[in-house]
Amino acid sequence: MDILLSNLPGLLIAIPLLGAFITPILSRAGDSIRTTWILIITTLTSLCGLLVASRVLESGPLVYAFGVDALSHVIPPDSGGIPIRIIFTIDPASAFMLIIASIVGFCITLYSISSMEKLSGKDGFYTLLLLLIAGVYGMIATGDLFNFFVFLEISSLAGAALVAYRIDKGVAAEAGLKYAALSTLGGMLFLVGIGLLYAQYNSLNMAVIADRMQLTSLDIIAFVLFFTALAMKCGAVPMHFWTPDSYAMAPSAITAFLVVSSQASLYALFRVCFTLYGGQINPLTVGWIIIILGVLSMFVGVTMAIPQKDVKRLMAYHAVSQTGYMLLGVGVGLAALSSTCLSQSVGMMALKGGLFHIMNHALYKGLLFLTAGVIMYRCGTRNLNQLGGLGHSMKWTMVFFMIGSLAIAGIPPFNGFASKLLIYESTFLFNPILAVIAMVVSILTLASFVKVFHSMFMGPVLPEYQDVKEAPMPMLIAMGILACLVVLFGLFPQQVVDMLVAPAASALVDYHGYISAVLGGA
Amino acid sequence: MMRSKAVWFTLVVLAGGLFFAAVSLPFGNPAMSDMDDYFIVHGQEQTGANNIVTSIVFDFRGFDTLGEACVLFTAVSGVAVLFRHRKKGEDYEYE
Amino acid sequence: MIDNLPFLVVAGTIMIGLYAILMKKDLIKMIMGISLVESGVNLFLIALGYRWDSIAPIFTGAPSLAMVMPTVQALTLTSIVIGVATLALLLSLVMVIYRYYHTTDVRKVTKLQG
Amino acid sequence: MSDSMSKLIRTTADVMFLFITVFGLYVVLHGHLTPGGGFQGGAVIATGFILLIVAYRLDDFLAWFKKSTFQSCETTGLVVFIGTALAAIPLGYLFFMNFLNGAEGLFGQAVSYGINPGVLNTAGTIPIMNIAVGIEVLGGLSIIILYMTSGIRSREEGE
Repeated sequence: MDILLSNLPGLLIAIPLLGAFITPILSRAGDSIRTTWILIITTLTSLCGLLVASRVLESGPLVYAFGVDALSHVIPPDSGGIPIRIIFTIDPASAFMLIIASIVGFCITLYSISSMEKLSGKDGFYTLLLLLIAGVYGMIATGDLFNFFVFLEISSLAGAALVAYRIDKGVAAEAGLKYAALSTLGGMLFLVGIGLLYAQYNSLNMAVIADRMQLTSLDIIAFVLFFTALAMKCGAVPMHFWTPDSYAMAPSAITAFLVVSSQASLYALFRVCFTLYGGQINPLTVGWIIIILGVLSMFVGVTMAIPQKDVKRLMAYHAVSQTGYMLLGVGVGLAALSSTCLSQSVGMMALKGGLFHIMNHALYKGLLFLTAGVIMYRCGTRNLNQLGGLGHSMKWTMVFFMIGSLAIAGIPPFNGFASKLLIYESTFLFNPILAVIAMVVSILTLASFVKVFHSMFMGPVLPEYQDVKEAPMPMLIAMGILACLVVLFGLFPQQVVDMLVAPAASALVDYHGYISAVLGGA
Repeated sequence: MMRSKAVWFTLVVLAGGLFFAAVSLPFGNPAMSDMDDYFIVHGQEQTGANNIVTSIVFDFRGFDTLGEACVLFTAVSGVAVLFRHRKKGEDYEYE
Repeated sequence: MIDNLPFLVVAGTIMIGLYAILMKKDLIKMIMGISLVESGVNLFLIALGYRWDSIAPIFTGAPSLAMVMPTVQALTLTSIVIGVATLALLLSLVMVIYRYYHTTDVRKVTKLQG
Repeated sequence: MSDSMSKLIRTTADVMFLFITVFGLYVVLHGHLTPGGGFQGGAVIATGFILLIVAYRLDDFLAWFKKSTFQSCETTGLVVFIGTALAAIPLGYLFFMNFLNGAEGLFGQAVSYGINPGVLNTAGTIPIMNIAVGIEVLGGLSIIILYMTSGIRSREEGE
């Protein structure tokens, strides 16, 4: 048993990949066998993710090299202290993201078991879903730049194929094409950045490069390339035109996980800014660039969301604006940590707010997209003008939608409030105008979700939705898990911040610890 | 008109960055090469392969190749999903 | 300047590819642009690992022991296969779009707006 | 395609297909000695299949090789690849460890360092992974071409 425990990071990626490889063969043997196989693989993967995260949170960063004969030989004794193999460095920040990916991954697979029953091409769908989950796990856990590029490509291709899954008379294919083209372009820019760093420091491991970094002009070009590539992928404003299309046209379970996949790119952006270019870049300028991106994303996301008439497109624009909150939080954190007048605690509070908002957003946005999926599954349309009076027959979905929309608007008992409060407090101390903008955007979010809630659930029962039934059981369980977590994190935010978010924020800031974990220790 | 000015601006900025990188990178004598020399010296001994590139692809960085085989497998399943025979009425009429 | 000719060719290829992506109005031409950018980046990776008058790092009947840097070639191998896979997916997406829109002109393929 | 090419092209395609396959297998098998490996060899063999698809009508080709054979090719290649990688864990090593190198078993013969003519029975798990990836790329690329040609055909029927 301890063999499995010591090889957990390797199994973390091997299990979903093995599941994806065998799914086409099993699906020839019948639908029920495939469904049980998918459930087994997803539960094993999520369990593995949570186990790795809990071990990292107890005993510090976990370093795992692929292809060595023993755990202690991460750095070969005769290589003069340079790691030559691919190394997974899982520190509390990536453990935090692993928890998000495993929870949301488990819920959407459970949800898609029943939402895909009537559709064709299910074995392709589940193979791509498992590959997408493995890609996101790899992006989060890896400590090697080129390995991150490979997993970025896996999740982009799997995501693009799944966005175009329903084809919908070519419209979904158009959204998939936009997503695939943009992700490939981002991947290529990322690769040029890796080439520039490799030319100077002859290493692909983040810790070694961070250790040898002297910020020459080439490194600044490489930083700009990394920044644009990852900002493209996480749906921030200047390149956000793919987000509404892909989120609206993809099956709802996939949209919920695409949110997590773009948050993995956001995590990679913070990893590049905090660890790879740890003490080198000027935190004030980069902090302000991130803040401007965040404020733009917040504002453009909400203003574009108000006039939408397609439910999922409206929620997609809200996802863009919520990404703005995370960028604002971490940007203020980066800028405040370096400024001498403000105390360190303000910067750490902003960073904790930004990171905590990543988890909260993944949970309540996933919940909202799943409720929109239930409505699409039962009523066959996403157009707000045609929907109405669903509250009478779909009680549970209405409750879940209410929980999700109150959480996204930052209303106290739910988790959105906890992280937004952290961001408001620290941003107000740093620069009051930003805090005011953040609050205004939050109010607009509440306004647009009240409108959506009213037009979908309130009003008389429409004749064509007379016999609409409640969602099937697996969907309700999936949404139930997410809703419980949203409420739980809202009621006990302090414990969650101390246990999960604080170690993640301090691990992100402490790049010396990251470098010594890979080079010094292990 | 605004769009093409922004497009030209990004093109010019990227061109400047790339040409500056092309000029300042020393071609032919890389700045550091300790990891590669380790591969060349110890490649045969640790992996037993004469072709050092293959020993890197399948042993020293074998995990990348697993990821890459998955990329190809993703593309194949993606193409299979796009060209599948769909039942009638599966398409949602996007208005 | 003349020594860095490979890197200048790389910069030129990537710029031509980006020009094709940003300015061309036809989907197929955009995908050609993406493919050009990919081959430019692959050439860039290979050119990074070259050392003057060295041979490929293969010991079977090697004329000399001065060898080129092998890691970059492994990365380029992976990048080429990723390029093939992306190209296959993009082209099949364009085929599906052509089946329903009966055009590949970027200006007409815009049902998703606003 | 919908109509097959002239007799001349079809016969040359038949002859060339054999040589291409043998050359591809050579490139796959000697991956750890000479330039090449799983991906390059698999791509060469896939071009042999694509040559047949182009020369003959798609229905003739599908009569000889069904899509499911290529799909099982691809899946076995992938499962063998991740299987050899996972096999290192029960033996007490970490994921992806080359446990066959120098172990006198299959592909385990010791290698004389420096310049040597190259012995096929060396390099531990690398040849096994080479063959696995060769099969996988062979199946994968052929399936992509098959799906795309069948995609063109159904478009002609004005779906």
